[in-house]
Amino acid sequence: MISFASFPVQPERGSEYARHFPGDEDDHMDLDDGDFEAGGSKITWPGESITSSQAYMRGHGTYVENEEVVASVAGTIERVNKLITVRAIRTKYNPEVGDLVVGRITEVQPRRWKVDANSRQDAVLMLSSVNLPGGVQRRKLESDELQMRNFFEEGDLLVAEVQAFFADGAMSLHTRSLKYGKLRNGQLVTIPPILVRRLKSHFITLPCGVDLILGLNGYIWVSKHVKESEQEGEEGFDAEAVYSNRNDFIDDSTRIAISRVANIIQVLASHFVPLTDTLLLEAYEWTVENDTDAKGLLSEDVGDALVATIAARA
Amino acid sequence: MGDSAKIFQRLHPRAYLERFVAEDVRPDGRPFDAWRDVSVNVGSISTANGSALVRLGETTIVCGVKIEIAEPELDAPEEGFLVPNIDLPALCSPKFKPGPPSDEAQVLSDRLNEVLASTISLSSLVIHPSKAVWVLYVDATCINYDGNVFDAALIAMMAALRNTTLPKATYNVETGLTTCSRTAASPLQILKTPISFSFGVFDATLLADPTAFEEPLLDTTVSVVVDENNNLVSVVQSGPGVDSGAEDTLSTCISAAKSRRVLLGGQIP
Amino acid sequence: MASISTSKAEISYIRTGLLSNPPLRADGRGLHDFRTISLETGVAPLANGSAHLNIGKNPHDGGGGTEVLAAAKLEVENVDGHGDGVNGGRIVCTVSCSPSAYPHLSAPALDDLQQDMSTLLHQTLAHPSLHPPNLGILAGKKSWLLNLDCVVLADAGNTYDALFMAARAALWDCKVPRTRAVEYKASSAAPGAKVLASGEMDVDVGRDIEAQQSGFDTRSIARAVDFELPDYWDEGEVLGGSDRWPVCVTLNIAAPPPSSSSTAPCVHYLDALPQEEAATPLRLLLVFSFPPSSSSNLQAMRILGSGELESNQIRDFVASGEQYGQKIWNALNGKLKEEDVRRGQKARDRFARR
Amino acid sequence: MAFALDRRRINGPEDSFPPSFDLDASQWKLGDPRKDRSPADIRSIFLQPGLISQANGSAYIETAKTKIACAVYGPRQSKNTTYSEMGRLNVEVKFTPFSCVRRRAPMRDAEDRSIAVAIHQALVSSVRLELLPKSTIDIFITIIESDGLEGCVASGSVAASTALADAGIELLGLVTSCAASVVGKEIWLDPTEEEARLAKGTVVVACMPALQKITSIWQAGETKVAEALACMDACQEKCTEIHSVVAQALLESAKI
Repeated sequence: MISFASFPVQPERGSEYARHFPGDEDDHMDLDDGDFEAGGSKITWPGESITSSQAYMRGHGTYVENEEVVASVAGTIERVNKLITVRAIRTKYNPEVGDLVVGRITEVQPRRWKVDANSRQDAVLMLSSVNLPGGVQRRKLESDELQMRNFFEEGDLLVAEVQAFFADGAMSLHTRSLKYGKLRNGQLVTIPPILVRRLKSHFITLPCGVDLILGLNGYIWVSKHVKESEQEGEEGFDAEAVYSNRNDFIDDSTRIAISRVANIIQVLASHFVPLTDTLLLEAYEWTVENDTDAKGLLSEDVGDALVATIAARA
Repeated sequence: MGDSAKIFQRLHPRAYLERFVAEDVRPDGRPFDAWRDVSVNVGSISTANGSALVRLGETTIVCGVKIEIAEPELDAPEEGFLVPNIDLPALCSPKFKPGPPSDEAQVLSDRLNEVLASTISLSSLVIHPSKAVWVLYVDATCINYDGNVFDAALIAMMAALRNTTLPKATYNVETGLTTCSRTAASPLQILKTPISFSFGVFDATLLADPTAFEEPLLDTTVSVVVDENNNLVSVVQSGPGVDSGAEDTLSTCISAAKSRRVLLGGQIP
Repeated sequence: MASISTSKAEISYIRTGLLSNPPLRADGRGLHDFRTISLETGVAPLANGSAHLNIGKNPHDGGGGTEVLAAAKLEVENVDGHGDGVNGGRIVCTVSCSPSAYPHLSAPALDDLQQDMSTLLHQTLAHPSLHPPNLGILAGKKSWLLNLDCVVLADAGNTYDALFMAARAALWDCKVPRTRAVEYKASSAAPGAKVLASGEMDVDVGRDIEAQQSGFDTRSIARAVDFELPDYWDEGEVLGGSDRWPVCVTLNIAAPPPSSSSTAPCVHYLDALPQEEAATPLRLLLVFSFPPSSSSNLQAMRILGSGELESNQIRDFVASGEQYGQKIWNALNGKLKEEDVRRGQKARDRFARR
Repeated sequence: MAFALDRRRINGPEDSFPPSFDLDASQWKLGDPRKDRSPADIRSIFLQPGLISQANGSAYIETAKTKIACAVYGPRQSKNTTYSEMGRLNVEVKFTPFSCVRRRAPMRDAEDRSIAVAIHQALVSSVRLELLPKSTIDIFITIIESDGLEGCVASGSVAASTALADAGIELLGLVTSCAASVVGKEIWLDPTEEEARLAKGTVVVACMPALQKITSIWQAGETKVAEALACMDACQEKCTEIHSVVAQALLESAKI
């Protein structure tokens, strides 16, 4: 019922903890071409000058200081022929148009909702960019503005697509397709956004009857699988289903599968393994083979074993 | 009062009062110069060294006196302290918010402090010169705010002070501590018992003892403080007087106050 | 604790999971399972006793979980005159929540939250029934003031259990410096004061005694009593009453929706995640201490959150709460003894290596 | 008691101390029977709803040495808070400086809040807040004279519930509250401050007798589990009696 562990033992301060300084190397590393292609990605820290700015062009995560390209984030250096960028390890989500994101409503304002999408600013969802009950083409009415909370209210989770950016850099979202809208029948897992790669489709269905929505902003919705036919078709669109807060009946096996998948994602994320649909499939099969239940995944050794096998196969 | 009358009172208070004044009567049925009745009972709070509950019509004030010991100021080694304060909590009226004292409470505290300064001789509060003196914390709390809080608070504070007893205290030179005896106690020496009478002027008519509804509509307020020998302690008038020619407003107020003081004298225990 | 924002769909998902048969929780744990708890004592060398505790830390990257630091610091207080010391010493508990643990709370709300936690901790641990015997120094003169300060660094649910366990660990680890009474016998002629107890040493008379008399009148210093620490290096004796510092069990109660048949029993579960706390606001806090000699004592009980219970439901919850409390007590004591051995070992290594 | 110079009040000397008296002879010894009351007796309650004219609802309660006035304002627009589907119940407690044996600084302190939280817990589930979105009900409680924290919490809850009913706010049921402390082997109901200090542990129970539901238990001190449950039952039973006193008081005030 209850178990105690001890904190990982910090390396004993004292003699053997000699901090290895790079000695008196010249102030910026001489990057020849070989360094990048060797696959061993270089890690840098803010303030370390990477190369002279004549030869290379400056990308994200760097700045130019007296003709030198200097890193401004701690992360891995990536070079695309003449462009140098530093990709940070842990950072807020940098949105791009067309990205699929999962967000939570924080505020209801006149004719729009503010959505927390794990980004620098709250995203904005305009009333005009939301499917209204009574068919997709219906024009926005006065009464819609008055009953905005019937559609989305504070705390609701939704999946949407980045439609455009405002002048101040805030995202403008839209849920103008039947795939998008309010989320139900499941639970949310949050992982660092850098681990979610751009995939063909961010809607994944696992064989065990679990649907996954990989938000590029690191919010992942794990829910019960909804069969294609049941999905609200074009003509079958009714507001009652799309904006209802009631979950459908979820049988126990699906619920167990959902918590198992959620724990898998948690374990993979804590090992900094980027998520792809194939990877998730393999991980799920591994847990089925070794019949580890969701709780087992929380323990350290089972988690490490899972990651080891996945890394070996990838 | 029917609902429509209440709505009319809320929407047009000034017109509402004018209608009444035209009929020589006030919304609560009193004639212009009538006072709400006063009830005072003392000593009801066991944790205070002296206490009083005063009801002036609906306005209810509870006042308690707590005594403590402190070192006197360097420049006044032979004088104790008298610290009056009034608190208008959010409980007594919707116009007050919880938190530090509102402006009205601060003004009332200052006015009360001025009047009370002359009522007790601070030198009678000495236990041991320049070492230990009594501190009288006179705290009044308004339970129900229905206008004319200054009059009610002054009565409450005076009644509480008259009800206060000081235990016999001896100052021990070595230890620097004062111990008080549980049995022997003596009442406070009160020099005088001032009572305040407030009036308000509304559309050139003089109203005595204004209620919470009438107060915001008054053009001028007059407060006359009279002691038991019918001497004036303080007179405050803010706003223009009524030039009705016959007699100046202030003098009418003073004579009304003096006659009322005689009637009221016996009521304070 | 303070509910994070959750959607109605998530709340109903969690509630149906809890109320279904067999009950299912979001992370697969059983109703009465705790997340792994990491505990370490003696983390703050400047404090007389300290502990660092985390519930539900992710074993791989070490992140997440409810993180609490507790430290006990002793100070000297004057009992005589106007000092607020009390004969036999006193304890003051305060909890402070770091804003990083509650980013969604405004400053006043954060103050209220940490004041509520401090009140519960103080009213329970500073109660006379738990007062340790060795917090007095000199009767009527000096006494110890034990400040137990806890900091909530991160809140992933179940904060009260974490606070009480960390507090118990810090008090278990607390050492009270040994003191020895010292008497001054000032001979009427000699101007300075001579120390009887520890040889010829011109000792500066305590500041507060001097303040009372003028500097010249030395005749009146007949008998001034003070104390000194005989040995600076020895950390002192263990704080008494270490077998009585209580542990807390938080029973989160998921009541079936009123519409359904009221016969469905209320489900109680332990060690709730923030989302679970938001889904089931009603909680019963039970604080038990299990002295070796007698049966268990109930040191505090609170109902938190909006909701009501019937007396027989409370009776069952208290009974099962007592059993969970016993398990937590035994597990925690085991870990504390382990920590003593480990730190004893580390101390010996440090001496051995030099 | 040193306090910062508050220019909004008349300030006395920098720090002043309460008088210390010579020793009090009469000490109650453990095992003696309870003074002037049998263990299961509670002090007689004087309850007067509707004494504050401008409040929506108010009540004044007096049990021997505990005197508490309570006013309810609202439901009214809740300012500067985010949208909330459920109404908010805001309880504020204030001690008058002369209410305790040792003078209390008029500044807000921790004890005010701990009593406010206890009373809020007792009442929050009895008020139908779901009918009042975006609005707040303010309950202001002024403790004129206090005879022990337990008494203040118990009487404060009863006064607040009566004031809510007096204000015509929809309630699931009236909340009444009673305290009990374990002294030696006996359970004394409605303890005074002195009796509570002698007790090993005290329990304050708030419940809705009409629905036989307990809304709050506030237990402090060291008691055996059986003792605590016995206190709970005794308190719940007494709450039913208090409930009839409250109902009677409300009916009378409605007649006038």
